[in-house]
Amino acid sequence: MDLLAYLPIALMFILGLVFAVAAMWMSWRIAPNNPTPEKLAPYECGIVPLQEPVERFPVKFYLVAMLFVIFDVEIIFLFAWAVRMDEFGWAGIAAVGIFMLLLIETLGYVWKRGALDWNVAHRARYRRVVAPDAQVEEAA
Amino acid sequence: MAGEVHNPNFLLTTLDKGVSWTRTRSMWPATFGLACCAIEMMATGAAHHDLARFGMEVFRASPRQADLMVVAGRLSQKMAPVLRQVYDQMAEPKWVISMGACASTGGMFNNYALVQGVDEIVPVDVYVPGCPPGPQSLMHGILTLQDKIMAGEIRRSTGLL
Amino acid sequence: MTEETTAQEEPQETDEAAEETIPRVLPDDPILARLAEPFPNVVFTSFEPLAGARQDTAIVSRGELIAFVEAVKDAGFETFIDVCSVDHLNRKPRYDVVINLLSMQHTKRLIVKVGVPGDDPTVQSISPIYAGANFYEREVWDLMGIVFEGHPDLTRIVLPDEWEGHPLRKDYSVGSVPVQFKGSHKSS
Amino acid sequence: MSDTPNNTEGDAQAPTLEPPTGSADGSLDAAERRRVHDIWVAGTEEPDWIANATDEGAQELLPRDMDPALQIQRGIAVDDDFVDEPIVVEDERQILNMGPQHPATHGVLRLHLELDGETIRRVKPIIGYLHTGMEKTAENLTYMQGGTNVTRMDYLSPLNNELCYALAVEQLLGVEIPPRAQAIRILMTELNRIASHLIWVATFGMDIGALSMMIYGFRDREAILAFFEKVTGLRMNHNYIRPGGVAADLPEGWEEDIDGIFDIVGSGLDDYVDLLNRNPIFLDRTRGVGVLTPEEAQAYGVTGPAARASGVNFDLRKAFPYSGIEQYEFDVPLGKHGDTLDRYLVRMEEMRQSLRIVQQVLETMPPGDYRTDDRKVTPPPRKRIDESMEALIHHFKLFTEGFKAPAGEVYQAVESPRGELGMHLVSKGGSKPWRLHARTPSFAIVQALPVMLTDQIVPDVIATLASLDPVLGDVDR
Repeated sequence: MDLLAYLPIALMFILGLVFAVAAMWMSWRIAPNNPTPEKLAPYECGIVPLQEPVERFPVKFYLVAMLFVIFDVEIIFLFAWAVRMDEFGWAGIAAVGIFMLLLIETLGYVWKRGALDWNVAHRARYRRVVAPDAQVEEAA
Repeated sequence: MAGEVHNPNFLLTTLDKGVSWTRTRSMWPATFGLACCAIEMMATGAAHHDLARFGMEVFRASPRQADLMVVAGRLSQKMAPVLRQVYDQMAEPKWVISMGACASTGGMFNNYALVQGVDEIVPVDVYVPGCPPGPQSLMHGILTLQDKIMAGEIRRSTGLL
Repeated sequence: MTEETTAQEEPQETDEAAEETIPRVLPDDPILARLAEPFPNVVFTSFEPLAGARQDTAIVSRGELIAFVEAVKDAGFETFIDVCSVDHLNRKPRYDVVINLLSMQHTKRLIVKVGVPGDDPTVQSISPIYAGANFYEREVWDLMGIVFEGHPDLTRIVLPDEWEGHPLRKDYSVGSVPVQFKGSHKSS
Repeated sequence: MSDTPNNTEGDAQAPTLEPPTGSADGSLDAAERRRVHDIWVAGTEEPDWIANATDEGAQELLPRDMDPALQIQRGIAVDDDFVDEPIVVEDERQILNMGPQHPATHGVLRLHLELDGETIRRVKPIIGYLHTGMEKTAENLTYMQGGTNVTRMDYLSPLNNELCYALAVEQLLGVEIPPRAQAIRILMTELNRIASHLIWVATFGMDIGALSMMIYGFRDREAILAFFEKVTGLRMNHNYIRPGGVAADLPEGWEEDIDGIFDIVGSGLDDYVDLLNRNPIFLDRTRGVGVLTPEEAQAYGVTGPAARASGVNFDLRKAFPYSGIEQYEFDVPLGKHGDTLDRYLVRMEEMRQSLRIVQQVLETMPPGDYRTDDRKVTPPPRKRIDESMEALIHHFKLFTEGFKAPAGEVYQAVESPRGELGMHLVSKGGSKPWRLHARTPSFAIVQALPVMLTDQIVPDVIATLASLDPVLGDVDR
């Protein structure tokens, strides 16, 4: 069993390890490191905050993050198809079409439910400039 | 760097010189523009005088990603704690250039409102004279700081390297 | 032309009790004339400089400031320009609060001056009439120490919160650090 | 006592400023959804539900249920800006600082934001981080030295400050300025307006995302600064316009330099128009953002391009002409909606008008003396000093003790690139001003920020602030 054939792989693995460890060790030894309390405090444009910032972030940020993950993963799946697109022919396109349709449908639902709406267009001042003639019933 | 070179193909240098060289050639300044000197600092950073030639490609806004703080302008009493806070939140190794007469000594405003010199608040490495110092003087200040870093030692070495 | 400005000087001493020595002359300008009728003891003076606008000044007593400013606003001075203060130190009403108003329709300017005594430096705030007076009155309070009654948020605006004293008063020193070289001015 | 300015030329559908109708007896529960935004009130203790608060105790945001009478007294009751139901969750509230050290606040302005997700519910501008005590310093400098102090207030247009100060002192002195000095003053201040607007275009573009605008703006401005350096000796803070005229005459060949500036700035302006005016991203970021109605502009004293973008037709160079500007014809650009896009269009047009004025000054530059020959006010020429004893005495007295101005109180205003810059000068006859108050335009703009920024999202705050172009040296003095 010629283990020798696997020598380059082992060497590459070791080299990678050595390089990683050396880089980390170099920066640990050379770079100065003194974590002062101010340095660990959150940065608020130079103002000293009295308490830690709030942990409860509005849910809208979480929604946008989730949507990004969904559509990003979708693109990754497309890669596999895109590489050999011509060999798959119409069957491939059909499969991907169905896959894409599902996701576009979720996008439509999410858009209609208002997850992507940062209520910019709901403002009276904005409406008056962007669509002055649209007769929207002003708040009483 | 290293003085005499026997063989032109070899470059002999010490670790100190090597690391200092890397530090000086890509110092990112933190924008601490206060008053008129900030306009001259922006003009130095813009296309005509171009600070990018000295490795200062971009002015980082947050102190976390900045190595050099250029205090450009007059420091008022109300701004002093903010300056100290931003300086503390910068990661080592960090340096300070006090740009302009007002930052260095309170300048022409010797009154109740200004801190008479930034060095009362933060340790300053290079003072750039002028009111406001032209782009050339600021660049001269930056080059002086780079020479200063090259001469200094990187860290008190504690025995085993 | 200079006696014109000096004439402007002495009415300030007597704005509290408008004596008869100054003849009750109605300003020639129609708008100001209409404005002046209902306010007998408001002294109108005007100063024609060489360059720039004719400067009409109305010296009002503290009591009727709000009524007068409202009348001025209805008379067409819809733009608020400025509130500032002057410390005359040893003049009888020590401070002067100077309100600067502008009428864009008639392109006219009016400066309303109120004498404020040194021992009780309070005056009515005009921010309910001109919303723009908020920051300006806070700055006058911060630097000069004149309290504006009815101001929604009279806190320091320009100086740090814990600052004592009001720097623009004449008896407040410049606070300059004595410079090292010989013969420099002492810290005045 | 409703605060309704009888303003005639505001367009019909802009709202007038009356307190909320449903609050005849002061209680606001009737119009629950029409919550009233105060601008700020402090001094009362902090309620527990605001998650956290930063320091500067006295200037905290007031709790929501403040006394309605104070709201009426506020004069400006900014109605809740949502047309239909607002998608805002009440309890996830956060207080953040767009603080003094921030890339997009154009200096050391601090905005104390109360955020609901991305929507800003309340804003409080906190200033004073660049307070230099200039008005106190002005009381210790003679009239000759005053220019150096005043020119550092609005550091983007130093020559306008000097012109305003010089005109105020000349009013007191009653001294006559030769026509050539007046023409040089107009030339320099209009070039300064273009340089200031070029910096504004640079930072405005960069804040909105067009990063290359920063490079173009500063590149074109260098041409004007080179001309300033040639004429006045300094790129900024020139102390060139002094009481009695200007410091030095224009150097030979200044006409060619001005033609050079025409080519660079003229072609630059055309490039910016092609780059930005029909760029969909730019239009989406600026249309309908940061709206200021004409009544609010007048009530807050906002003047200059910010007010003209809202349709307030008022320019000091037309209304109260100074230093001989009435002989040049130029027109005043006006906007309709008062949003960020209109402010951009107004300023770009203003740069073209300033170029027109500089062109006319170039053609009709009168010959003659560049400062008044009244030796009580301006120093005699250098070579005269060793010829005549009297010139030496004048020179000595002027530079040691300065000239004495008669007692009086003067207000002089000038149209600076940001609005009406006024100097209130009180003199008691000495050689130093008794009191100098500078009415600066940026102070009024910063004060009007809450009206424009409420209920906007955070990126719009940056676009609005960039379009208003506040200079913090102006604000804090």
